[in-house]
Amino acid sequence: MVENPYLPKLAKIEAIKEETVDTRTFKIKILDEKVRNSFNFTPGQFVELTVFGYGEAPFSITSSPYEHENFSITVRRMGNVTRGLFRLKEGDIIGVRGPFGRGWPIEKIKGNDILIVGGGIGLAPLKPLIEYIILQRRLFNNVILFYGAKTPKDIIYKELFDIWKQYINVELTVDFAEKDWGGHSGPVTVLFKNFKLESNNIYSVQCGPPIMMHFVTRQLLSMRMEPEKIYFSLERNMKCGMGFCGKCMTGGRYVCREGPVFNYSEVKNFLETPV
Amino acid sequence: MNKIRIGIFSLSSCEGCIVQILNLEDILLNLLKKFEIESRILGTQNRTESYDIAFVEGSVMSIDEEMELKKIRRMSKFLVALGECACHGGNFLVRDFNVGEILERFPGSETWYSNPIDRYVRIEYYIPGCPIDKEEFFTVFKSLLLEKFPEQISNTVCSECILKENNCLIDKGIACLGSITRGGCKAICPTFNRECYGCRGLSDDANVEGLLQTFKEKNIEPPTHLTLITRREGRKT
Amino acid sequence: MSHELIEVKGVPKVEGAVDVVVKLVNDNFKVEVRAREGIRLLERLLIGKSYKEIPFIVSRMCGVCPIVHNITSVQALEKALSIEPYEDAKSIREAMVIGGHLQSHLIHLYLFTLPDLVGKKNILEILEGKEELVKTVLRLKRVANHITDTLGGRAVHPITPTVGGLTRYPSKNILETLLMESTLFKKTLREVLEPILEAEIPKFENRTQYLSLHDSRYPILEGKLSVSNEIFFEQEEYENIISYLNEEYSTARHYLINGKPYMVGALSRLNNNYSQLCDDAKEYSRKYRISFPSNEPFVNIKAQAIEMIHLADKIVDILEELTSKPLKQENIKYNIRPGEGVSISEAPRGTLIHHYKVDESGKIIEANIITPTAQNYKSIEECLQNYLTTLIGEKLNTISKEVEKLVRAYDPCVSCSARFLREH
Amino acid sequence: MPIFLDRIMKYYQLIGPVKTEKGVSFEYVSECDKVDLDYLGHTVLPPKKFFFPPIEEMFAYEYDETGNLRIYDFLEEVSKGMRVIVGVKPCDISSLLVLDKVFTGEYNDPYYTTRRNNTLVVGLTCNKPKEYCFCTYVGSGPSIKKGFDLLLSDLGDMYLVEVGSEKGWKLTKFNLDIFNEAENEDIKERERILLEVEEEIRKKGLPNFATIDKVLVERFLDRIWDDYSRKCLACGKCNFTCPTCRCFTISDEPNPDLKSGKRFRIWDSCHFLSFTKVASGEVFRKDRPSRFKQRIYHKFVYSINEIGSISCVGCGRCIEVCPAKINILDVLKEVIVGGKSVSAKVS
Ligand SMILES: Cc1cc2nc3c(=O)[nH]c(=O)nc-3n(C[C@H](O)[C@H](O)[C@H](O)COP(=O)(O)OP(=O)(O)OC[C@H]3O[C@@H](n4cnc5c(N)ncnc54)[C@H](O)[C@@H]3O)c2cc1C
Ligand code: SF4
Ligand code: SF4
Ligand code: SF4
Repeated sequence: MVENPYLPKLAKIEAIKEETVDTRTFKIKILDEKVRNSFNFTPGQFVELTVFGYGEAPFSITSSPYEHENFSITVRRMGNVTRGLFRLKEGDIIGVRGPFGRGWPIEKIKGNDILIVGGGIGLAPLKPLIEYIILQRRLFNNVILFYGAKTPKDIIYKELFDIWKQYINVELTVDFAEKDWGGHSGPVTVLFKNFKLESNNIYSVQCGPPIMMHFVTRQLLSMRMEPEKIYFSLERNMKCGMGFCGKCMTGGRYVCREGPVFNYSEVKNFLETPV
Repeated sequence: MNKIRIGIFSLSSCEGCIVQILNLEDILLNLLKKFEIESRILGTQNRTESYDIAFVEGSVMSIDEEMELKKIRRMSKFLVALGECACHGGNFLVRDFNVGEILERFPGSETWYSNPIDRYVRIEYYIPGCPIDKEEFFTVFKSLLLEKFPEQISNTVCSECILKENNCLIDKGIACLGSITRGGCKAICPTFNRECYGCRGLSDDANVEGLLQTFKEKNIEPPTHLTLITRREGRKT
Repeated sequence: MSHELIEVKGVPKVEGAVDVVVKLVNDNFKVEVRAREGIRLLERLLIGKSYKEIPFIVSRMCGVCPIVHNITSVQALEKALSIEPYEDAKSIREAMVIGGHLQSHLIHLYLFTLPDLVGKKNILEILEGKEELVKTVLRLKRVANHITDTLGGRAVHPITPTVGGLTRYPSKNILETLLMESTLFKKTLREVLEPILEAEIPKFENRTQYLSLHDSRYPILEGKLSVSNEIFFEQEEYENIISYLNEEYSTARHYLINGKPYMVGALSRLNNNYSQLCDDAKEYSRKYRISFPSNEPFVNIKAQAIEMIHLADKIVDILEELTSKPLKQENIKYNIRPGEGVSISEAPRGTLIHHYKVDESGKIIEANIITPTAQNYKSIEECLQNYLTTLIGEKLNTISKEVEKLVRAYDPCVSCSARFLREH
Repeated sequence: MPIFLDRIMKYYQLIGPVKTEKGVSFEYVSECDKVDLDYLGHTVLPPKKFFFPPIEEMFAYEYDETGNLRIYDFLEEVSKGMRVIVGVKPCDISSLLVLDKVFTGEYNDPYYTTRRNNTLVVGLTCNKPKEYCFCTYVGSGPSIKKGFDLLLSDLGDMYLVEVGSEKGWKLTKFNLDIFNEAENEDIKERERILLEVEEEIRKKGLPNFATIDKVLVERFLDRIWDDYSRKCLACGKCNFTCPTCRCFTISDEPNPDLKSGKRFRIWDSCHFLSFTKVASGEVFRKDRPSRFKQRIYHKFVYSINEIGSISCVGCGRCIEVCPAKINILDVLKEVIVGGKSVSAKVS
């Protein structure tokens, strides 16, 4: 019988870490050793995660591509699947399909300056890229991370920023600052105030709410960044992850299979405006 | 593990929706055994202080019922509106009266209103239909046990009608409302050659103007209750 | 001087919300049966509506017996338009109604009443030890529902009955399947009747008047009216015989004949039509020594069981007849014209009256619906008053239980009855 | 023909057009004389429902006592038994060829492909078009060159049978006693009938679809779309009746024991508001024109990139079933005629 790509591979929740009130990181281990060993991904790719009885939803892989035994996802509680996932404990069984999609264009961006822009949970698919860059630091030039969250409490991966800061530039901002917040406040675009394009050899990668990506892209274009160097990861409703169900189709392209990472020159000719 | 506690309550209604639950003959016994189900009709009420899931059928037509409903809400983790009476204050057919006129003609009558239950309390889920579809009820029921809320059905009756390979009644000059009505009933009325009269309420993006236009082009007189449905759901036309 | 003795709030295991209050007024019991369901203004709603919408609306009066409401209104409207559908359509409707009666009786007898009869609180307690019985009852109920489902489109609030005939006729295949199922029903029914027919019921007589249809066949959808087989009158004359009365304490209207309470329901039907029963039904009533006419209100329960035997027989006959020849799948053509029509039928809980006046455009200008339970209220009250005198000396708790039982024996359907607006 | 069908039924499950109370629809048949090969035009639902059913169980899961989870794949059921579907018109065969391309490629959809592999297609050329047929314009009828195992043509007193595959050949080889070698005249007769049908369809005078994608791209922001979507009831019938539409949604249903359950896939429609809704509540095609356009652009523009051709097979079903009687041909004509860059070539 043919291999059925719709069947989730069983996996175990190895560890759960609380990031914020409504966001947790789940460390996942695929049970079957053969499957586990063949599970390779590019940063920016995602898995379809099944919580049995609740359904299936796409989540970006957030662990470093160098981690082999396990992989991780960071999940914000939204609806059924995520609520079901939050009810699970370490050791419980879930299902995994994937990895799916096209990740960040690592080969292309090597040797260049890189501007990484993340918003909210959108940092999740960027984390493996950042970790790759840090591990291969000499392959990249200047690297800047702009990250925005709603409030200081909503910042994910808090403990990692200090480590990251040793290797790359990191700037944080929050929409709604609280008293003891010393940093920037306002949408991510405020971080662009002190930012100048110094060369043409710069790529930008971003992931966040559609509205953030819209304004950041406008900003970058106005700074004359080349459209094919502006990358982002799109979020769409997706069920199968393989370009069959038709739900994620945007401008004739399947976000799940051909994306979720696109560059601006690809999408600017889409009939539907994707960001 | 404690048994999951289910309450089934009835306010002003025809009790058709509860009868639909009793009509789940094949699984009723299993449900009764597996869960602690309380309902007046089964004679099993007043044993618990709290419910994991409460289903409320019927609309609110008196202060007593309002108080009862609020009490049920306080005792329940999830509250589900069962049927059109509870979801929308009654099948529009049963609710069409001009309040002003009635008050004028019968001064002093205090019990003329018939309100959906979400006017008084928060509702976790709606099961529309007059009566409810028993299979839909069962699906929702199963999901709620997992604290999962199935997506509210957003397709139209038409899309279920075509799956039955029916011939469209509009082509025969009959004023069917399937195209603007929320599906989930498996298009049972058109399947039995009767126009859908919109008992499940308007669909997500119901194009009422468009349907009226179609009726006009085909010389079909729109049913009088169409305005009642749209008025009930606070839409124009 | 009056003071409240007992109040049963929300009698369990009946259809709809009803309270019973027993007061002591000058040393006499006074019983009030108070419907608590919201007034649903049904007749008022019908005015100005097209005749086509009426059957949909009236079936929403009651979720337990929607079919008979629906079809009675269709018949009344047909009379108003002076038409009569073809025999086959009428037979199919009758089969539907019988399916409805059977499921209603099954619910009443086994879900509501059986616990009383065997001293249990509810069906759950019966399950322990009698699971097979309950399973069989549910199987029977499924067949009864399947009959209405397939013929009517849906067991609750049927779809197909329409003025002039039916919107969709069943295929021969379907009728044959139903015939098979109902033959099985007829056989299986025998297995579950014993606990009801054998059960001990309180010995209590209450002489009253019994109203039902009366016909050469056992009446369901047609016939004259009979009061205890003494007074006979035509359907159209009902307003001259039956008078109404509003009570402050109830949302339902109350009715009288000759100024006195009367009873409707299975007991009345059997009292007035015993000889028209099928042989099997008669044999069962002989075997279990239940004789008619009877003046014992609790016998209503047994009457329903006996009636089920007859109805199960009848439905097999109808389906045999329908499958024995090609089916006429056609509706009567008609023109809309002004008119007035009364149709009276036997609903599971008793005599049901629908009366409409239609104008030249087919709009309703007058409507009157009298439901069985509304007619029974006064009888229930009178009966309770008498019953209570036999219970003097018992504990209050026991008395309330007995009150509940008697109310349930009448098989009241409160949501049907509570639909009039207080017109002061 | 009945003899042939009868023999097929000995070894295969037979699917064919059957007259029902409401018209003709493809159904499993148990008595071969129920098969109606004279049906006009097309059935309400296309044969895709036998390859991609409206609701399909994908797998079941169950926790055993020890807490281990087992998955039962319903694909195992699907792969059992061989079927023959008879009486498939060329437009519907073409649609299967479209779906073949959609459901294979980088990934394969096993539910669809298994059913395809298990099912022999016995086609039937079209002798008379129905009111809304326009296959000739999109090159999918009234006859077809591939995609069938056998292809029948009704010549009045007999059927001409064309063999299209090894499997089809086997089907005839074992039944040679009821076949005769076709004569040249028979073949000519078939050509004559087909030409007649083609001519009749050509009478519709539709524009050329060859460059329709370019025109559509240019007119994405046209007022036409607003006008039509005011009429469109967004009911989704066109999607469900279209032989090439295949969007679906997936949903899980637990059993009341909470230890087991099933996953289903269910047809979905790009006309529904919920189609593009994500958890944050955002809906990517909120306005009706954008949804109205999605179906048309997917069929006539995006599809070219996706599978190398448009994915409309000209059966006319969507026109016939639309309660608002929106005619996709009118829409396309209006786009072309109204277009500035392409001269309106109405042949
Ligand atoms: C490529 C991709 C990567 C993602 N990565 C992450 C991540 O790393 N962390 C995270 O928290 N969230 C991520 N999301 C969003 C996440 O998929 C949704 O939050 C999730 O689907 C919500 O599911 P639910 O069942 O809890 O919500 P519900 O609202 O109950 O969703 C119901 C169904 O709709 C579908 N659906 C709803 N929203 C979305 C959505 N936004 N995207 C796709 N399908 C949806 C799902 O299939 C789901 O079964 C990602 C989405 C995409 C497309
Ligand atoms: S929604 Fe309809 S069936 Fe349900 S209780 Fe109300 S009137 Fe009866
Ligand atoms: S009959 Fe009614 S529900 Fe069915 S397709 Fe036509 S309009 Fe829609
Ligand atoms: S077809 Fe229409 S009226 Fe009939 S049950 Fe469905 S929504 Fe209600």
